[in-house]
Amino acid sequence: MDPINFVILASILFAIGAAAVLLRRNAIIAFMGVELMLNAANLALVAFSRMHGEIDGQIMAFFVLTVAAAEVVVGLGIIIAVFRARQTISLDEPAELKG
Amino acid sequence: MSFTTPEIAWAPLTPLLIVLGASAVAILVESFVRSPETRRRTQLVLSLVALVGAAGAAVVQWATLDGAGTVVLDGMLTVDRQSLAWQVLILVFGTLGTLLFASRTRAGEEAFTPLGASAPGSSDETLARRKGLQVTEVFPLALVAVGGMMLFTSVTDLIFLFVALEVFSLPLYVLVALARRRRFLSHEGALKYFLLGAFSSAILLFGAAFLYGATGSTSYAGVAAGISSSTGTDALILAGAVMVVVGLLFKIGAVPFHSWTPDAYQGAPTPVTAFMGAATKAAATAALLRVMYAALYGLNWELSWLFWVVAIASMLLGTVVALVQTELKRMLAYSSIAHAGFILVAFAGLPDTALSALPFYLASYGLATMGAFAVITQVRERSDEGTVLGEATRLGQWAGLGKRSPWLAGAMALFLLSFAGIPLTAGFVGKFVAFSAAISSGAWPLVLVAVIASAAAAFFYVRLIVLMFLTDVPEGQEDAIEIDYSPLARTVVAVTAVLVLLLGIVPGPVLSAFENAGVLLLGAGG
Amino acid sequence: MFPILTVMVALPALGAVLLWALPGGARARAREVALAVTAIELVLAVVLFAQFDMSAAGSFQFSETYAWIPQIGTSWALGVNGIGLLMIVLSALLTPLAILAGWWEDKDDSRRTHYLALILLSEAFMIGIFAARDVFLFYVLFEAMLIPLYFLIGSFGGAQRRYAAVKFLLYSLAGGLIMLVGVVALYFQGPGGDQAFLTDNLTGLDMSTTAERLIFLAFFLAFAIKAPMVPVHTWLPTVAENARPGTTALLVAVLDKIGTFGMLTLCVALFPEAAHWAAPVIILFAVISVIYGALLAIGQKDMLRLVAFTSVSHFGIMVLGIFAFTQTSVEGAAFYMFNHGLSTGALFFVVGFLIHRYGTADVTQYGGLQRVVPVLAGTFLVIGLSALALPGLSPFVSEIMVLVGAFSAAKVAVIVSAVGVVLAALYVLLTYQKVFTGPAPTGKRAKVRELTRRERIVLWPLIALMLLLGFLPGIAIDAVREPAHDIVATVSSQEAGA
Amino acid sequence: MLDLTWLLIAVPLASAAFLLLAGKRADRWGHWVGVGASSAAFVVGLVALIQMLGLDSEDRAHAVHLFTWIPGGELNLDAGLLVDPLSMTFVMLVTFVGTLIHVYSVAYMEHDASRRRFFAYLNLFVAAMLLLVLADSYLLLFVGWEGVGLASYLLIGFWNHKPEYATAANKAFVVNRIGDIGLILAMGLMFTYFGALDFGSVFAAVPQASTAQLTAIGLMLLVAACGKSAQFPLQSWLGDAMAGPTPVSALIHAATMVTAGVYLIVRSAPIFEGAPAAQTTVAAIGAFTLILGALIGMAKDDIKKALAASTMSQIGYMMLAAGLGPVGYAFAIFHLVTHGFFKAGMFLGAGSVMHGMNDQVDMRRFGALRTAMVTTWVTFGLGWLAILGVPPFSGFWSKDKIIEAAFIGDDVQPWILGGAALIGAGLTAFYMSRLFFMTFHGKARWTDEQHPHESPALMTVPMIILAVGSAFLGLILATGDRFVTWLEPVTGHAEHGEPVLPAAVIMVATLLLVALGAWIAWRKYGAADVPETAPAASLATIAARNDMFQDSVNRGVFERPGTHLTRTLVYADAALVDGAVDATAHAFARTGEVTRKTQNGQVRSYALTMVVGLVIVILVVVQGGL
Repeated sequence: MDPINFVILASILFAIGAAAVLLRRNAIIAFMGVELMLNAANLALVAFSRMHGEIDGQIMAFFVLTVAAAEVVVGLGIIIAVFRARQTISLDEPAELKG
Repeated sequence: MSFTTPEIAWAPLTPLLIVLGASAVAILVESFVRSPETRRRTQLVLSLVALVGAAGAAVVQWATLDGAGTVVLDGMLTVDRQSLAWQVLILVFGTLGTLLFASRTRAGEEAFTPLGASAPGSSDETLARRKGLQVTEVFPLALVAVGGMMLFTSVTDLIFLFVALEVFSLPLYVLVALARRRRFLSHEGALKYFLLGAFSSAILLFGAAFLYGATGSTSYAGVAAGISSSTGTDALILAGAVMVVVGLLFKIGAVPFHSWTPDAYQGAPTPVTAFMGAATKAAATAALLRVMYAALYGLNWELSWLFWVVAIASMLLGTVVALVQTELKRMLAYSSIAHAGFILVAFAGLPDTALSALPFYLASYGLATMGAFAVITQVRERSDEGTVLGEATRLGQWAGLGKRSPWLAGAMALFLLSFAGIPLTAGFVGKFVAFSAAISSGAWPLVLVAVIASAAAAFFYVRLIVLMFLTDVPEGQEDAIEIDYSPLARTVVAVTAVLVLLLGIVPGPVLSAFENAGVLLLGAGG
Repeated sequence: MFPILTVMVALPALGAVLLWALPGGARARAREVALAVTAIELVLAVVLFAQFDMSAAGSFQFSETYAWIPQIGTSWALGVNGIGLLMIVLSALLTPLAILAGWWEDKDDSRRTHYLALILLSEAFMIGIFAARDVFLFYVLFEAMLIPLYFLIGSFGGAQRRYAAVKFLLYSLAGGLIMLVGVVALYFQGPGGDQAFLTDNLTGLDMSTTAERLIFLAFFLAFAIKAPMVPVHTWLPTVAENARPGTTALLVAVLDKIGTFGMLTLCVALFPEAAHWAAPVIILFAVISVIYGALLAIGQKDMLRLVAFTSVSHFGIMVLGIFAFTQTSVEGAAFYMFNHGLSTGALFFVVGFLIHRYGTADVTQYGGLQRVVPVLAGTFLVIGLSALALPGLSPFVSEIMVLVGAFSAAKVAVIVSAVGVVLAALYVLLTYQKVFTGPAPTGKRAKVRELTRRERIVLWPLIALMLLLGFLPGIAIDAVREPAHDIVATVSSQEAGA
Repeated sequence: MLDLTWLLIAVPLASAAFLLLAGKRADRWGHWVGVGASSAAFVVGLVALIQMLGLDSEDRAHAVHLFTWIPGGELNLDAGLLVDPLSMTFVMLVTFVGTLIHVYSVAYMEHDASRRRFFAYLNLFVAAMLLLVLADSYLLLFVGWEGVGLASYLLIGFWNHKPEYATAANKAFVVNRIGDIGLILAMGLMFTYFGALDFGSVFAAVPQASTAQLTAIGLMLLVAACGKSAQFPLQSWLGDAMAGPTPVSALIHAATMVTAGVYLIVRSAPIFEGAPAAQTTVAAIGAFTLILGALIGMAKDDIKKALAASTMSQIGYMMLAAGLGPVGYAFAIFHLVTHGFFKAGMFLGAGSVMHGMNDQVDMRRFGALRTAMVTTWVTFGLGWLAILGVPPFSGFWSKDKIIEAAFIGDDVQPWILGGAALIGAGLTAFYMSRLFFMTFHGKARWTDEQHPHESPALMTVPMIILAVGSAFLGLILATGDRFVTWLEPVTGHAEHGEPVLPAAVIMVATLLLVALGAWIAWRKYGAADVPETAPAASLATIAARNDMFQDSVNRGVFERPGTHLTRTLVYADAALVDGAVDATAHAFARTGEVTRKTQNGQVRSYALTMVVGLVIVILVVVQGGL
C-alpha cells in the first residue's frame, strides 16, 4: 500500500479532529478532537518515516504520544475544575470573557 | 545495530539545566515540605536562586562562547548568542514574574487559590483557606514554563520545537486557571487558552510532519537544505511551513490567531498575565525568528506576504479594539496584539537587522508589560464594607490615581508611554530599531501603517494617563480603591521603570549586546 | 570650551527636578526658584548672543558632540547657527515672562510647583531642539517634549482642557510618527556609522528623487502640524481656548516655531530638491493659511481662539517666505519667527490679563474699557498693532521682507497674501473696538484693575524689543542673513541642476 | 540745518511718547508740550527752508543718512531723509498748519479729560506725516504712511465711547489698508524689477524698465494713493472720519494726510512718466472723484461732511493735475498747499461754529451766524472765496491753472478732463456757497438752548492766520511762477502744451460758472428760507445725501458676503476640517465597536477564526507557490 494513502488518511483524520473542535459543544469531545489531530500528525510522521525509509518519524511519534499524555492530564484537570465550578462542560456556557 | 552514546555538550546547557533541575527539586519540595509557610519561602528562594543563577550561567556562557556557538544534542539545540540573549531575557522576565507571584504579603491576600481543584466558594476552599493553606505549586510551574521557553528559543529541530512548546504551554494553562478571585473568569480563560493552544500545537505538529515528509528531515538545517534542493515549490513544503508558522503566530498573538489573548489575559491571575504577556511573546518571537531564518529562509518570498497581511491585521485590529475597551487587562491584551503586529513588521522581508532589533523590542515591550501588570496588582477595589477585593481593572476606577499614589501612577504612565513609543522610553528605541529593520528590507509601507496604528494607539494609552492624572477621584468614590503596598511588587515596578527609562535614554550597551547576538549559528540566510 | 548649550539644556531640566524635589513647605517659594532659574537661563542666552560670531552666522557655533547611542548612529550634538540662536534667545526670553505672567494663577502651592516644573522642562526641550545638530536627537526631543506640554495643557486650564490635551497629543504624535518613518529612512540614505544622524553628514546626500521626496514629505507633515498650517491646524484653537494663556503663549510663540524652524533647517537644508519640487503646493497651502486663518480670526468670539487663528495666518506668511526661496523672503521668514514670538507671546499674555480680570475670554462680554484702564488699552493696542504688522514695530519689517522678497518668486501668492494685511486690520481693530471702545462699563465691571506693575514688566519689554527691532532690525537680520543665503543657494543649485 | 532735519520727526515723536507715558501728572500742561514740539518742528523746518533757498536750485535736493535699517543680503536699505523742495513744501505746510491747529486745539479740547492724549496723537501724526514726506525710500515712506493712518485712526476714534465713532475709525484704517496693499505690491514689483526700494535707485532704474512694468507699479501706487486720499473707489471712509474732533478733520482729513496720495504720485513722477496708461488712469480717477465729491457735497446738511466731500473733490483736482504729467505736478502741489490753508481754515471755522452751537453740525439748524461770530464769518468767508476760485484769492491761482492744464492734450481726453474740471468749478461754487449761506446768512434757525458766541482768541487767531493765507498765499506764490520754479528740480521742467481752448476763454468760462453756482446757491439758501428738516428730494439728491450709496455698495459687495464667508468658514472649520479629525477618531472607535463583536466569547468561534485564517493562508500560499 502506498504510504501516501496514509498521509491522505492522516489529513482526513486531522480535518475530522478539527471539525470536532469546531462543531462539538462538549468540552471533552472537543478535546478528543484535538487528540485526534495529534494522532493524525503521528500517523503522518510514521507514514513519512516509512516513505523515507528511516525511523526518525517513528521516534518522534513516541515523543508526541508522551506530550499528548501530559496534555490530557492538564486538559482534563482544567475541564474538571470548570465542571466543579459550573456543573457543566459545555464550551458555549463560559462566555463571560468577550468583546 | 550498534548503539552510540550521544555526545552531549553539557556546558552550554547549564542555564537550561539549572532551571529544569530546580523545577524538579521544586516539585520534590512541594511534595515533602509540609508547613505551607516554610514551603512558600523555600519555593521562592529556590526559584529565585535558580533563575538568577541560570541568568548568571547564561552570561558566563555568553562571555566564554566559543566562536559563534555550539550545536548540542545532535542538532536538536543550538546555543549561540542569539539564543543566550533570549534566554537571559526570559530569565529576567521569569525572575520578575516570580517576584510578582510571591508578592501578595497580607495573609490570605495572595493572587492564587489555595486549592485549584476545588469549586469556588465550596466548603473545601473555605476549609483550605482557614487552614492557612497557600498555593506554592505556582513556583515549580513557573520554573517549568521558564525552562520550556528557554528551550523554545534554542531548539533547531521541529519535533523538539513541538516538545518545548508543550513544555512551557502546559504549566501556563494551569497557572491561568489558578486565580483566587473571579474564579469563573479564570477557569474560562484557562479553558479557552488550553483548547486553542492545544489546537494550534496540533497544527504546528502537523505542519512539522509535512515538512518532515517533504524534506526527510526535522532539523532546521535539514529542512533548509530540503527546501533549497527541492525543484519548484512543493505544496507539502508550503503547507507545512505555513502550519508551523501559524502555530508560532498563535503564541505571539497575531491576528487571526489572537482570539485567546484577551480572554486569557483577563482571566488569568494578574501576576500570571504579566509573566505570560512578557515571556511568551519573547519566546515565541525567538522561535519564529529561528524557524524563519534557519529553516524556512528559502520560502522568504512565498511567506513574506503572510507576514505583511498578518502584521497589518494585528496592528489595526489590536488598536481599534483596544480603543473601545473599558477593562484594563483586556485593553493591554489588545495592545499586545497590536504589538505582535509591530514585531511582525520587523520580520517582513527577513532583514538581518531584525535579529538584533527584535530582542531589544521584546526587552522593551516585556519590561513595560511586566511593570504595567505589576502596577495593576497594586490597585485593588474595596467593597462598601471596606473589605479589600481583587484588582481594580475597570478603567474608571483608575480616575485620580495620580493623586492617590503619584509614584505608582507615574510608573504606570511611563510604561504606557513606552508602549506608545514616546522618546526617552525603551519603547521608542524598540520601535525605532524595529522600524529600521523593516525599512532596511524595503517594507516602509508596512512601517507607515505601523505609525498610523501607533498614533491611534496612543489614544487609549493616553486615556489612562488622563484618567490617572487629569481626572479627579469621582465624588463618593474616595474609599472605593485601596492602594496595596507590597514590597516585592513595588520592587518589580521600580526595577522595570528604571530599566524602561535606562533603555530609553542610554540604550547603547544593550543595543550593542544584541547586535552581537544578531548572528545565527547555522542561519540559512543572512 | 565651556559647553554652554548643554548647560542651557540641562539647567532648566535640573530646575524642574529641583522644583519637584522641593519639600511641601518650600513649595511656596517655587515661583521664585523657577524665575531665578529662567533668569539665569536668560543671562546665558544673552551671553550666547554676545559671544556669537555674527560674521559666521551661517555655520554652527558653540558646537559640542558627544557620543550618545553610537549603535544607531546618534550623538548628543549641539550647536547653533543664526536662526537657532534667535530661537534660543526667544525661548529664554519668553519663559521667565510666562512665569511672571502666571504669577497668581494657582492658589495651591503644590499645583503651582508642578506647573512651573513642567514649564521649565519644556524650556529645556525647546532649547535642546533649537540647538540640536543631530536629526535623531532633534526627533527625540521633538517628541518627548509632547509629554510636559500634554500635562501643561491637560492639567492647567479651561473646561475642556483634557480634550484639548489629547487632541494636541494625537495630532502631534500622528505627525511625529510619520516623521519617524522619514528619520529611519533618512538613516539608510546616509553614510551610517557612529554619527549617522549628524546633520552635517546628512546634508547634500545623493538620494534617489523618490526617496528624497517621500522623506521630505514625512518631515514636512510633522512640521506643518506643529506650525499649524491649514488644514492640520484645528488642534491649536482648541488648545488655545482651553490651556492657560501663559502656556499657550509659550506654545504658539516658541514651540510652534519648531515647525518653521524644522522646515528651514531640516526640510529645506537636507532635501533641497524635494523642497524645490514641493514649493508650489506648499506655497498654495501657506496662502490658504494666511487668508483662512485671518477670516476665522475675524469670526471668533473667544479671544484666545482668535489669537490662535491669527497665528495660523502668520505662520502662513512664514511658510510662504521660506518656500519662496529668495534671500529676502527667507531672511524675512526667519526674522518673522522671532518677531511673531514677541508679538503673539505678548498678545496671549495681555489677553490672559484681561481674562484674569473678567473671567471670560468671550469678547462680547467686554466693552468700553479704555475709559477705565487706559494704560491696559494702550498696551493692548500696541500689541495688537504689532500683530497687524504696523510699521515701526519689528513684525512689519519681517512681514514686508517676506512679501516683497517673495514677490519675484510667487507673485500671485503674494498678491493674495496681501489681502491678509487688510484682514489683519479687521481682526485686530474689531477686537480692540469690542473690548475697549463704546460706553464705559458700569457697576462691578467698572472696577477693573489697571495694568499692574508685574504685568507691565511682562509686556513692556516685549514692546520695547519690538520697537527696537522695528528700527534696528539689523541686530537680528545679521544672524539670519547667512543661513538664509546658504538655504537659498542650496535650493537654487537644485534649480540650476534641474 | 538740513542735516538736522531728522529733528523734524524726532521732536514731535519724542513729545508724543512723553505725553503718552507721562501719565496724569502732565494733564495740566501736557498740551503745551505738544504745541511746543510742533512749533519747534516748524522752526527747524523754517531754518532749513531758508538754508535751502540760499542754495542753487540744482543743489536743493539734500540726502540725510540716518542709520542702516535693513541689512538684508539683497534688500539693503538705509533709513534716510530726502530734503528737497517738494518735501520741504510739505514740511512747511504740515508744521505751519499743524502748529496753528495745535494752538487752536488747546482751546477747542479744553474741556476734554483726555486732552493730553489728544496732543500726543497730534504730535504722533505730525511726526509720521513728516516721515512720510521726508523719507528717501518707499519703505520708509510706508512707515510714515501707516503712521499717519494710525494717528488718523486714533484721532477719528478719539471719542470712541460712541460706538459709531469707533466704527468710523476702524473703517478709515481698514479702507486705508486696502490702499496699502497697493503700496506693498508696488514695492514688491520694484524690488523684483529693480532690486531696490529707495527713490534714488528705483528712479535710476526706471529708464531700463518696460512700460508694462512701470504701468503695473504706477497702478499699484495709484491704489495706495486712492486709499489715503479718499479717491474713488476708496473714498468711503472720509465722510465718516469726521467723527474725529474738528481740529483733526482740519489737519489730517483736509490739509495734510489726505493729500499724501498726491504726494506719492508726484514723488513717483519718473515712474508715471514711463507709464502713460497709469498716468491717464490717475487723471481719470481724479476727474471722476472731483465730480463725485462735488455732487455729494451739494446734498450734505452736516457741515463737516459737506466740507469732507469738498475735500474729496478738491483732492480730485490735485489728482487730476498729477495725472497730467509734468504739466500738472506743480499745480497739483500748489493747489494742495493753498487748499491746505483754506480748507483747514474753513474746518477751523466749522469747529468754531460747533463750539458756539453746542456741537451742532446740521446746517439746517444754523443761519445768520455772521452777526454772532464775526471773526469766524470773515475768516470762513475768505476761505469760501478762495475755494470758489475768485480772483485774487489763493484758490484762483491754483485751481484755474489745473483747469487750464486739463484742457491740454490730444483727442477727447482734454475735453473730458477739462470739462469735468470746469463743471466741477461750478458745482464747487454752488455747494460751498450753499454751505456758507446756510451757515452764516439767512434766518436764524437755532434751537432755544443755543447761544452762539465767538470763540476765544486761541481759536480765532489761528483762523485769522489761515484766512490771511487763504487770501494771499496763492498770489504770492504764483507771482513770477515762483512756486513752479521752486518745484522744478523735483517735477522737472514742463513744456507747456497749448490748451484746446484759449486760456482766456477757459478762465472766463470758469468764472462764469462759479458766479452762476454761487448765484443759484444764494437764491436757494441765502435769500430764501431754508427748511429746518431736509425736504423730500429727488432720487439724485437722495443718492448724494447717501454718498452715492457707497456704503450700501460696500456693504453689499464686501461686508455682507465677507461676514457670510467668515461665518461659513467658522462653521466649516468646526464641522468639516475639525469634524474630519473627529470623524476619523469616531471611525476608529466605531470600527473597534464592530470588530470587538468578533470576540464573542465562544471558544469554538475563535477556533473557527483560526481555521479559516489558516485555510485561506494555505490556499493562497500553495496556489501562489505553485
